[in-house]
Amino acid sequence: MRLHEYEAKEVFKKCGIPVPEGKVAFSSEEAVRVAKEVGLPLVIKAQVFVGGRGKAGGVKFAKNLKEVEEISDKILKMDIKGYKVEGVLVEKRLNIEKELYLGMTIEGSAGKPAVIVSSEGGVEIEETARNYPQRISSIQVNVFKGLKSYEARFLVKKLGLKGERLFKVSNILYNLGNLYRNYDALIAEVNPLVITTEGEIFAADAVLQVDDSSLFRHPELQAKAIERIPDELEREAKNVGVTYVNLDGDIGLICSGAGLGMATMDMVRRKAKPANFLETGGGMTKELMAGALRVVMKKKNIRAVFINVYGGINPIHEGAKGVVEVIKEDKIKVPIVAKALGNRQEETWGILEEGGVKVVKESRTSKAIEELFRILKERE
Amino acid sequence: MRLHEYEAKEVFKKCGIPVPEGKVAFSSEEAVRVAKEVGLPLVIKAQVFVGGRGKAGGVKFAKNLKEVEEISDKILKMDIKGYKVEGVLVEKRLNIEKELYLGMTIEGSAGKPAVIVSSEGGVEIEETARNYPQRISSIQVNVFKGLKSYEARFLVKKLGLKGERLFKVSNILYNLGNLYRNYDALIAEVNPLVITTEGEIFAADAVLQVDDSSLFRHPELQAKAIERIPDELEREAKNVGVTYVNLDGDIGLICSGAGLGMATMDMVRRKAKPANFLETGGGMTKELMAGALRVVMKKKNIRAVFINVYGGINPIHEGAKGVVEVIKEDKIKVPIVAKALGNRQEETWGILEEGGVKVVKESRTSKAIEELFRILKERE
Amino acid sequence: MAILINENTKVIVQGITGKVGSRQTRLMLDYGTKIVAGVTPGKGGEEIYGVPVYDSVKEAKEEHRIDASVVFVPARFVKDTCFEAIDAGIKLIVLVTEHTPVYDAMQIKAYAKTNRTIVIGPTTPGIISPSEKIKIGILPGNMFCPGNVGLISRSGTLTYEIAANFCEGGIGQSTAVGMGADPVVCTNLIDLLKLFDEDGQTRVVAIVGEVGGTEEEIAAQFIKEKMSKPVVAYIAGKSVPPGKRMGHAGAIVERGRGSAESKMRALREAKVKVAEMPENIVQLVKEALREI
Amino acid sequence: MAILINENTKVIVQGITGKVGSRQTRLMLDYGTKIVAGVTPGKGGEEIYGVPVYDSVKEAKEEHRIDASVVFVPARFVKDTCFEAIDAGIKLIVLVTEHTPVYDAMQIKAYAKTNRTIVIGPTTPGIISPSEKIKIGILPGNMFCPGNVGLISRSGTLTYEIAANFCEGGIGQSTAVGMGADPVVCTNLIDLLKLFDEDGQTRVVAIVGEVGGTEEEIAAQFIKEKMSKPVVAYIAGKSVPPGKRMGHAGAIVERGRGSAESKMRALREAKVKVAEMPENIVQLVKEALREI
Repeated sequence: MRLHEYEAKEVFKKCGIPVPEGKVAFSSEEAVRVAKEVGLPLVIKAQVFVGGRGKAGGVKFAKNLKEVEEISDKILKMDIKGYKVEGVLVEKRLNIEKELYLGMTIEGSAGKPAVIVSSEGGVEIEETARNYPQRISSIQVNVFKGLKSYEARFLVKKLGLKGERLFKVSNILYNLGNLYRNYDALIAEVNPLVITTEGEIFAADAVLQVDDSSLFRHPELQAKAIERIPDELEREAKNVGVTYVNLDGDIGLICSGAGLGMATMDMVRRKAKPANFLETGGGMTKELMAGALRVVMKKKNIRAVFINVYGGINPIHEGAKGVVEVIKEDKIKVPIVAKALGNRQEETWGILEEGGVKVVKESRTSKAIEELFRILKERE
Repeated sequence: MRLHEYEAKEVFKKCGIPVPEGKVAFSSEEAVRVAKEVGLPLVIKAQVFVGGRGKAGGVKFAKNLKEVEEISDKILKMDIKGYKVEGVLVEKRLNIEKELYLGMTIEGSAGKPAVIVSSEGGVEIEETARNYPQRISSIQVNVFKGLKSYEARFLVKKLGLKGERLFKVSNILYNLGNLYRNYDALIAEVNPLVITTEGEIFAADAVLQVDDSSLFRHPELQAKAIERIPDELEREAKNVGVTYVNLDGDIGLICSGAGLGMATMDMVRRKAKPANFLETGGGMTKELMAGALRVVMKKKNIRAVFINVYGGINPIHEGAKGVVEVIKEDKIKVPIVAKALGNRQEETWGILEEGGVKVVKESRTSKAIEELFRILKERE
Repeated sequence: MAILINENTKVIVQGITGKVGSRQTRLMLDYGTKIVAGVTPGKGGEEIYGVPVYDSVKEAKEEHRIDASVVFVPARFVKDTCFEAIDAGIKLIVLVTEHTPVYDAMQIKAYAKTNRTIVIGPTTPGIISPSEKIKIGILPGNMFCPGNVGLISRSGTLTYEIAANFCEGGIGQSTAVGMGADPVVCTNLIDLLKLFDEDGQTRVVAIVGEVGGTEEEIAAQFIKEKMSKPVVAYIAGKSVPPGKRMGHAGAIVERGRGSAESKMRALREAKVKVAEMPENIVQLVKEALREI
Repeated sequence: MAILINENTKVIVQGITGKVGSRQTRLMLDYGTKIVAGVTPGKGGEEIYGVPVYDSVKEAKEEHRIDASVVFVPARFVKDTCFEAIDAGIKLIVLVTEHTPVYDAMQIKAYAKTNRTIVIGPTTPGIISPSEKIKIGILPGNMFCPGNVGLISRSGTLTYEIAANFCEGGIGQSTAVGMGADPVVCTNLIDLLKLFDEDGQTRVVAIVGEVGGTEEEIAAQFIKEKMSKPVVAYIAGKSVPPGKRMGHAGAIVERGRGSAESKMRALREAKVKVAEMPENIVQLVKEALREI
């Protein structure tokens, strides 16, 4: 679960990481009110769940209240890469002397949190890693003892900071380490950390992505998690209990298992575009499969649906009942091809065939996909 | 810092330890309001910072609203062992089937938290330890990994619990372990943990003592810490910056160092009763010593004051200035005897003697105390 | 011989009385797995398909020799469940539970390492060795057959499909292991490659990878420098758009890492033949076996 | 020889630029302590009384041999400061800071044990060995004198008084150690007794205990069973009422434990002579020395 910048900054502030004075606004009038409170000049930043908002015109400076109103009105009406802007963060503009990068992420292979710092603030860390790897320093953190303050200082010193600044910035990094652990973060990032010409230090931007699996430990976030999904179909699928990713094609997919789902997607992609990725998880029921098919069919242009499921942990005969029920009730006309193997496969085949599904009794997914395209061609 | 039962129960509840329905009340009218909300029958419990409230009549059952009013009125006016009752906790009365004890404390010598459980609920654990040591089980906890849930189950199983109860009670104990760590507790105790005849489980009493040194991590408690000290002089001393313990004698004591202070107290005790224990700590200033002497002199019956300080980390010559200032300004007439050794002792002696303090230039405290009693005798 | 397990491996089921735990216990028993005990706190004294249930691993251990544990408890209990098994001295843990918090997985991984315990997962379908008639986890037994290919997969059902393809092509498995599909898994690809490289029964190793993380890239380096047996691979997720999480918590191409292309490139540089479609891996294994 | 320290011990001061840190550095230097460096984050490059200041222990260690550290940082930084020293491989830490959270002290104690580091304190006045001309901590040098009594104390100023009484009575100290007065101290009484029992210079050990905890009771058992040298003791706090905390966080008689009577009884049962007043301990040591 990714938090909005303004939400992340609330958390950062609570955890001892200074952020610029400012507030979120959801209308241009509200933005002007905030501006009066905070004082000019200001920066107005789109709150949107996609990167590259700066280049897309989602971050602007405002020198007077008129500009605040105009700019926030404009940004609030924007769509950035297909994502709706959900608010604007109206913040005191900083006089930048120096920009740094502080971040924490998971070093998956080592299975430890990693702290990364760089003297290149304001650009993506991946870009710095490509262009100036020597400007990056990083260490791994002990999962029981957490980031130690001297480790934070060790890293910050490598950024060339001395004296008071060394002390303050390492303190911020240390607090980021505690925040990372206490909030079950996957990514926590301050980019840039700004040192102003007045010598003050602020997290000018804040990224906080919380582990979805940990939300039971964070009830205040859990409540927001579903409404937070920007895509309507993805949100609906979440309620059904399946994982759905909206893609730009027209072949609907329903698979049990993410690996199988991706492999299926890859194979379909050789001849056509998948409309979605959909993974049922291990809790298949009649209702779940019915819901899954309905979500897939919500897209207008679906030409066919391919179902690829295994009866290992899942009762696929139950799932089959859900599929045929939806075909009947919703009067689905597009061809549905299924490959269903494992426990009770014969029973499953019977149900599906009776309901009008073309069943491919074969263990190779590629063969089933060939059959799907053969049928589609026939229909043309 | 010890929390009131009702405060501790709020914490326990938040941490997943069920407590009986109820609320604190500070007047009998409020108690009646709570009673109407919670429903009869009820138990009414004095909120007071001293043990043995039950025997002193501070815990009573109420069957109807009239009893609620009368009993809470009576309890609210009580003094228990010299401590004012600060409120009453009005709680649903439980139908007790079984009482257990769950507690955590510090095993100082091992330097680890210890979990203690006993099948004897409702009596002090020290008493059980004396009378039925075999009914107590305990383990020490890893300070980095905390109490593990299987360790909690291991202990609870020793209480003879099975099935659902084993599961529920060990869950409560596990939550107590987390609470203990998250709140920097020194003692966290559920005594008794009640299993009702209906099969429900509640922490019928709750003790939570938080490490004073950790309060910077618990700002919500820190705010309450000073007002929490029941003795007025002790509270005042805390504001001065010294540790003061009110005793029942008439010889005032001011010592630098707790060990020295206790030894001094022990030696005075052979002939007279100390009025207090007072320890300056390591941050002596003129103001601090002035404040310390004023706190000591606040008791009406003070016959003499003995000052016993060392100039190691403390600037005793500065302290001396504070002492003579107070003698002059407050026109103190009782004899003051001082033993002051260490850095700048001669300077200190000069200041004290000039101000009318009898200085004993001797390294044995006992000799200085003899001198004090000689002077007192002379005066009689 | 298989890796990690063999016909004498004695297994306990942690979370045996749950819906999944009890059903999978039945399937494991049917396959031949020697399940000696189950653990569910509060259910000590019950029996599940003839398997005695205990309140704690310690109590089970007093009555039985235990070599391995399989974990089916809900995600929030996973950490403590694994710690219990580790503290009781169990040296192999198969952690099937999905949605374990990543921080908990990291702590399990660290604690297991300190105690020289192997934890497979989280989110693993398990381990199976057809020739030893043992499976630990949820892998469906009828899709696997005995042989000399070591199969390592980050997926569940895709593993079944590939195993079935293998069997149809006359290729059996020495052991098949699901690594789990989370951002942090307790046993890395490279650890399993080492085990297969030392295993007498295994002649070729097949890797079924997917987008996300850097396991395959790190393994490629190892294969190039240290591995003596031939390795073939398939990587799922070539068509995954960046930033989209594909069902598996670990299956996400983000921050410039973990794309299928990067993995395939690294493996090919290590002279690993990489299949374009899952079924093609069967052909690659056949070729590798011929070339030995 | 002294215990723990000797004339060649090289010391760093963590928190050297603070008010107490710098003042005590001056006093230690004057006494003869070989302070090679100080550490204060952000003050690297400065000098305090000629002692170079570094931002980290690691940097100090690159330039100097370091045997011991003395810690004067504020309580909230104590845990990380000690971890830094431990991770840098320093084997003796004298932790002077008062009001360290007890949970932090427990973690320091555990971490020190894992890394075979000796931490004295928290809330210790320090260690002094007059014959070796070294003191680490805040003990005032002029109150101690060289000799063959090992002095272990839970107090600060009371130690000075007793040491001064010793010196006036012609009895010097091999080493004097303040254990610290918190509920959890990182080095126990028994650990120090063992060191003194093995020390060539020490002939008698004097314990200055106080109410609270069970250190003296546990030590009594050790003295009875294992200790070869004579031990004498004084216990402060006979007149402390139960439930009242006397300045030291650990000095509290509660829940039926830690009374002066219980300690004195345990020690006397172990044939330890216990003084009624601090100054009497001098006489007890003299008797013990005569009896050897």
